[in-house]
Amino acid sequence: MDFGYSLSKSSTMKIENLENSKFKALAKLEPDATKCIGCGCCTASCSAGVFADMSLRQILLSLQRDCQDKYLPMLQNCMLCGKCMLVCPRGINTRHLILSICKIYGIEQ
Amino acid sequence: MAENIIIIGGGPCGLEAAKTLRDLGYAPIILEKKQELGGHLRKWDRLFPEGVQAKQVLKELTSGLKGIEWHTSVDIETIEKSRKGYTVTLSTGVSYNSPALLLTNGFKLFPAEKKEEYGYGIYDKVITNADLEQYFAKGKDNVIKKPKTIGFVHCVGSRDEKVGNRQCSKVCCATAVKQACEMKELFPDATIYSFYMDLRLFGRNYEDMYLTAQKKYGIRYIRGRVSEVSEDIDGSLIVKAEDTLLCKPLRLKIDLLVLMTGIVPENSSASLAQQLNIELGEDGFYKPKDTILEPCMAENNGLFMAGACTGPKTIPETLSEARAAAVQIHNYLNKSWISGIL
Amino acid sequence: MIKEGKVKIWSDYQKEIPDDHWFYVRSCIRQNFFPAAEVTFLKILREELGKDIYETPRHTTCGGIAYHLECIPQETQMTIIARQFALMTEAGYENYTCSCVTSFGLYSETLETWHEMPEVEAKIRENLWKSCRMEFKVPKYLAHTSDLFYKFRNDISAKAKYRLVNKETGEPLKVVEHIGCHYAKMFPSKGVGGAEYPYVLAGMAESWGGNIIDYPERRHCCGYGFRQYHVKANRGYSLSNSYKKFESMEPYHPDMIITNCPGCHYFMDRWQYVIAEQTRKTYGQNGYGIPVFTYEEVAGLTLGYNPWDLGLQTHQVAVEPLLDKIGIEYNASEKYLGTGGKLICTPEFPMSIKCC
Amino acid sequence: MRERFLVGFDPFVLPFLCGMVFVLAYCLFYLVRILAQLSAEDRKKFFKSLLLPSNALKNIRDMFLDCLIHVKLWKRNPNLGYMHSSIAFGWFMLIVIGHIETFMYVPGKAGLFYYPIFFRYFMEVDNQELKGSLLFFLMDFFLLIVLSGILLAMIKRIWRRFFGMRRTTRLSITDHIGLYSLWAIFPLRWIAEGFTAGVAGGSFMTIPINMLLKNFMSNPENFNIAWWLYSIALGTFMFALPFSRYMHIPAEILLIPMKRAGLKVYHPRKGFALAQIYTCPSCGVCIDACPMSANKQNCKDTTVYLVRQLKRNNARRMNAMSNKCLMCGKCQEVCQIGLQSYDIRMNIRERARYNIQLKHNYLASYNPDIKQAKVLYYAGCMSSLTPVIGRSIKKLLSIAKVDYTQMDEGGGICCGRPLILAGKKAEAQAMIAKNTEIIKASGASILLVSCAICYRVFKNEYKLSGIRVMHYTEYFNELIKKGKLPITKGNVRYAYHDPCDLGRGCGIYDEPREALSFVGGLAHAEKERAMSVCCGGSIGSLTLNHEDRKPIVEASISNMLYSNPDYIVTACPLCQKTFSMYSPVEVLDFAQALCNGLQEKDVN
Repeated sequence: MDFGYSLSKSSTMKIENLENSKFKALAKLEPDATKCIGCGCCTASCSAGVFADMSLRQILLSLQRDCQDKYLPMLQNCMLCGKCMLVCPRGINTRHLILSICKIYGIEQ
Repeated sequence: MAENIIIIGGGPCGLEAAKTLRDLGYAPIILEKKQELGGHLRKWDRLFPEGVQAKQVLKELTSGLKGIEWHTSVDIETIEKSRKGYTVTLSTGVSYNSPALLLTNGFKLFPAEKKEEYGYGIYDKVITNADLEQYFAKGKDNVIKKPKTIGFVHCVGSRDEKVGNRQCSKVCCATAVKQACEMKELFPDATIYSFYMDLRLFGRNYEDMYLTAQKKYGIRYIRGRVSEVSEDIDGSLIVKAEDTLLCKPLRLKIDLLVLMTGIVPENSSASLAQQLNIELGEDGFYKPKDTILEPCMAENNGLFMAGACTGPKTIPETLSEARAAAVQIHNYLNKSWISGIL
Repeated sequence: MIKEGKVKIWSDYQKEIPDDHWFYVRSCIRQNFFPAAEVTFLKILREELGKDIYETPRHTTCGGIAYHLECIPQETQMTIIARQFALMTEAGYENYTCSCVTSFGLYSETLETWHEMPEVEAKIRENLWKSCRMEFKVPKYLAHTSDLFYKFRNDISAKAKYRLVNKETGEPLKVVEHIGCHYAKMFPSKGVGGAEYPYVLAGMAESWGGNIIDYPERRHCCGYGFRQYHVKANRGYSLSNSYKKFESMEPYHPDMIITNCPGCHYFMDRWQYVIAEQTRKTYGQNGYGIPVFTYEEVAGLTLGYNPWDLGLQTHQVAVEPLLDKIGIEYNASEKYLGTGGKLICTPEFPMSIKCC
Repeated sequence: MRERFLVGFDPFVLPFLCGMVFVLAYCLFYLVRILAQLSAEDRKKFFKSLLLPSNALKNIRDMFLDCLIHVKLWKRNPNLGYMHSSIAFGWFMLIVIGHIETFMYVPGKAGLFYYPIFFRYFMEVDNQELKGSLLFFLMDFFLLIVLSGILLAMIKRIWRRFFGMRRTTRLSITDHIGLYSLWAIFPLRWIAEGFTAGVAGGSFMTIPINMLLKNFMSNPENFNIAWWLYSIALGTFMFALPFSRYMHIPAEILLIPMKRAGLKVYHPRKGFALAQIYTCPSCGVCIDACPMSANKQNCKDTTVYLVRQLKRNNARRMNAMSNKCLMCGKCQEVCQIGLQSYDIRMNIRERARYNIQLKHNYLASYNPDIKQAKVLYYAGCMSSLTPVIGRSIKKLLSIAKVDYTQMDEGGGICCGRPLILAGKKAEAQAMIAKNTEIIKASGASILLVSCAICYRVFKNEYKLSGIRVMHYTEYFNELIKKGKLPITKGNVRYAYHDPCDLGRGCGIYDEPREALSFVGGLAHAEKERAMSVCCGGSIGSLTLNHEDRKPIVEASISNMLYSNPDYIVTACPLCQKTFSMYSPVEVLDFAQALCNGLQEKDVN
């Protein structure tokens, strides 16, 4: 029966039995993956960010919460210029982090 | 004969001040409400940032008390101010005179059950930072049994007007980082989440602790305050918060929740303040004569205060303040004798 | 779950509820959808407990729905409330009780506003005088009608014919209590048991023999949310919230839901049908839903009133399996008979959820 | 001279013979394999180059100078040079003279591999002649030379500094076998020839041994255990050779003409690259040269070890080692055989697999509005983090009254080099195409670039015909020389750091120095120009983390401080930023240094 409305999908991230193996593999490949303090410098200075959405901070966080599907496509905008690496206060090797994410994770078509 | 100086409170601050005063040639008298000296330090296992054993610090503080008189399980009835100083009368009828009075009555941990939505005292698997320290010290607990997922909630009773404390308790972030690392050491397979609003790790080497927590122990920091906790059918806890950095609400199922209770004024502060006519800040802590220049001195002559009774402090800060207060008492008495007030 | 912890909180949140002499106002939703609940309330108070409770046909809506839909400003809504108070004052009462949780929230909000800002109260008095030539006294006590039943829960229990237990096994029934958001979430001190672990319905259920289940989404809103339901574009959201609650309580296999709020009662009952239509999912046993009751209906049942006199035939979710479980006698053929013993009509039954 | 035995054979030659046959077969197999792995085009190119007479002469000269004399090593350190050439050339001469002798006296046996080698066993002297004794003398002389080389080789194992080396390669097991058997060959030969010197003749080395032996035994020439041992040592060496560093001996002969043919590496371990891998003598010069070696644990990731892993085809280590490299090009610069480690590593990187592909869909819609001007300035991504560079450049340009405009004001498209360095050549092409389009549309005749990283890619990968790509060091040097910039020489001393991409990458060493000499004195760094040390910040390294880089940066800074400069000057924003983190003296950008030399009145 069509009521003209229906159940909406919950926006809540449910963190139960989180699929962690990929993130663990990432942290093994690039140990800096756990070092982010969420300051947002990478996003603010991003060369690609001038033209399109790109936030490494958000992507990294989404990987930790296993809700990356929406965020990963942003990664495709990266030019690997390395500015984020220079501005990161924690000295995260952002370029290798990005390349490692591209290796371990995939984008569902 | 050496002059008596009464110190109210036998925690680290009172003990350190007493020792300094004794070394300056006075006969300090410590009046402690509890059965034992040492204050909150007794409840703690290890101290940040290096993880020094609290026991050791306590031993250091409570040994070498020669020349110091102390009374525990004491109940103060009245304090009177006279021209010659202060007279403290206990409920037992005994009274002590002293030309100067030092308040080191410390703080109280925020009673976690007041933050009702977190269910401390209602849900089995919700404990506080103090409970966890007891577990570290004793090595066993009825609740902590191989938890797979552990949550730490920062700012419980701090920065929360709803529970009457707008202030930051200053030491809980560092404690939370320390405890999370210790838990990961004990339960290497556990995933540990820390819910914080801001991480306020202000001291030397504290940032290194945080980095180690992230890098070595893989503690996951979630920026967002836990809004409510409920119990699931299997007895585990359901925690709701927002990951404010992702702008998404989240629901986390965990086996153990540790509430980082903050620092609030000790119950006796209000009554002592009333008896001694000390002004209290909005936060309930004593207001010193001048927060920058005279943090250990009250407005009234001969009345001094040090340690966490004037606001949240770390142990080294407290000890420094204790020594400073002792020297100030010494200077005050010298000046008073010269000018003939006493 | 540590019971002592809850008991401690409950003891911290107790409010003073006068014994007698109440001025009573009805709920818009209940008058229309479950009128028998309010009738039962008055009947029990007057006949079973012998209390003095007064109502006047001159009272109106509190303006809550319009206010929460942002159709009328607060000043208008406060003036409507002031008129109700004026009616109470005219009738010579000081204790005010309302049947609706939305109203209760609004009365509390209004009284608190006036307390904090006396100039607003003065303005409202002026408004009321200008519009209706009426004057009022602020009620001495404000209570929700569920507070009253909470107060008299043991008196009702003493007279009860049935208890909330499974007649076969003797086990207490598993009861979900649902408190309207505006009962205590806005002013925790105004609700029995506070906002986090409200005791008002839990107390009744325990007193009448049931066992409260504490499920994770216990605190969650029923989903009504005024604008969420009344604006059709948002209605899916309203539904989703109820769904969230049902999903959360499902593993506990609750026998019944008791609510103290008209909206909650209505939506938790009706949405079970909509969810069943949309997802083929039902939450009760054998394809039934979980029956939803107001506390008056439950009180009436325990006192042995005829379920059809309590208006249980107007519920979407069938109540018969529960009545059978408790062992309450009823005549199935009388379900749809009107007051004159004449069949009004038999409703059309959905396929997705069993309705007897 | 005449033959001692009519059969002309003894079983002791077998170890040598087998080894020799094995080595020849192995080399032949790999020669064919390498040639087969080349693309048809490359193969054609190779053979064509081989047949060109001028090339042939050059090849022979190179083989002589590189393989036998080791000229490059002599330049590096005479002790090291002598050690290598004494063994290589000495041994070569022993073989050559052995063959001459065989041809002279027993031409019939010239076809046998072993005959020239064991000549002194199979022959006896019938009458004394001058010609013969000269050969005897030469043989012993070269044996002495070789033995001196072996002695030095032994010394090198314990006293590396004597050869100007701080670190040497850790040898593999087969390397050890090859090394010890090589060491054993010549002393054994000396002894063996000593046994037979009485009948077969000898000179100042072997005769004394023979005389010594005669004190103990009557007929030492019949005692052939020493010959057995000599043959076994040779055989062992031959068998170990293909699996050890000594493979470089035959491989270099192939590599020299291949390099001359101008082939390019297209696969990390096939074709041209394979020839290079085999030619690496594991000398370990690259270990000291590598800036990463500032941190001892990185030594194991230097080129020499990469080559070893390439031989073993250890994919995990190969990837890790190639990703760690700063790509500064120094190892290639110091390499004796010119191993193209940069290209090999790029090839490994290009082969990495990614699940997520970079797309850069936004490039199409980017159409900046750029003012027409003669000079188009491209600052690059990094420059926005070092605003002093842009500001100084703009100041200099306006003082020189240059008609210029900036291409990437407020953020532009990356030059593409970072993508290339990450092995994403195809993705970089999109950037290159877009930037080319923008540059061409601007109508500028000069593209001015202030970032060494960008400059290298603009220079090498872009096709900007009609537009001069100039690094700002070149451009400002030109302006100064034309008198367009009124600068004065101050009393300060600058130490100029050659950014890897600008120096080794594009060969620009003189222009920045010349320009700087107009504003101040130049202080030499310990190693500079082609030998300059990477700053450590290079985006060439994919995996080196911030903390791993610190010792590298500090070592590079101390290299710059060699003669106590007042400032370190660099011409790359990344070097500047990297040095600034840890440098005790102020680090200036090249343009900033020029601005410091501007005359007062022009500044205002």
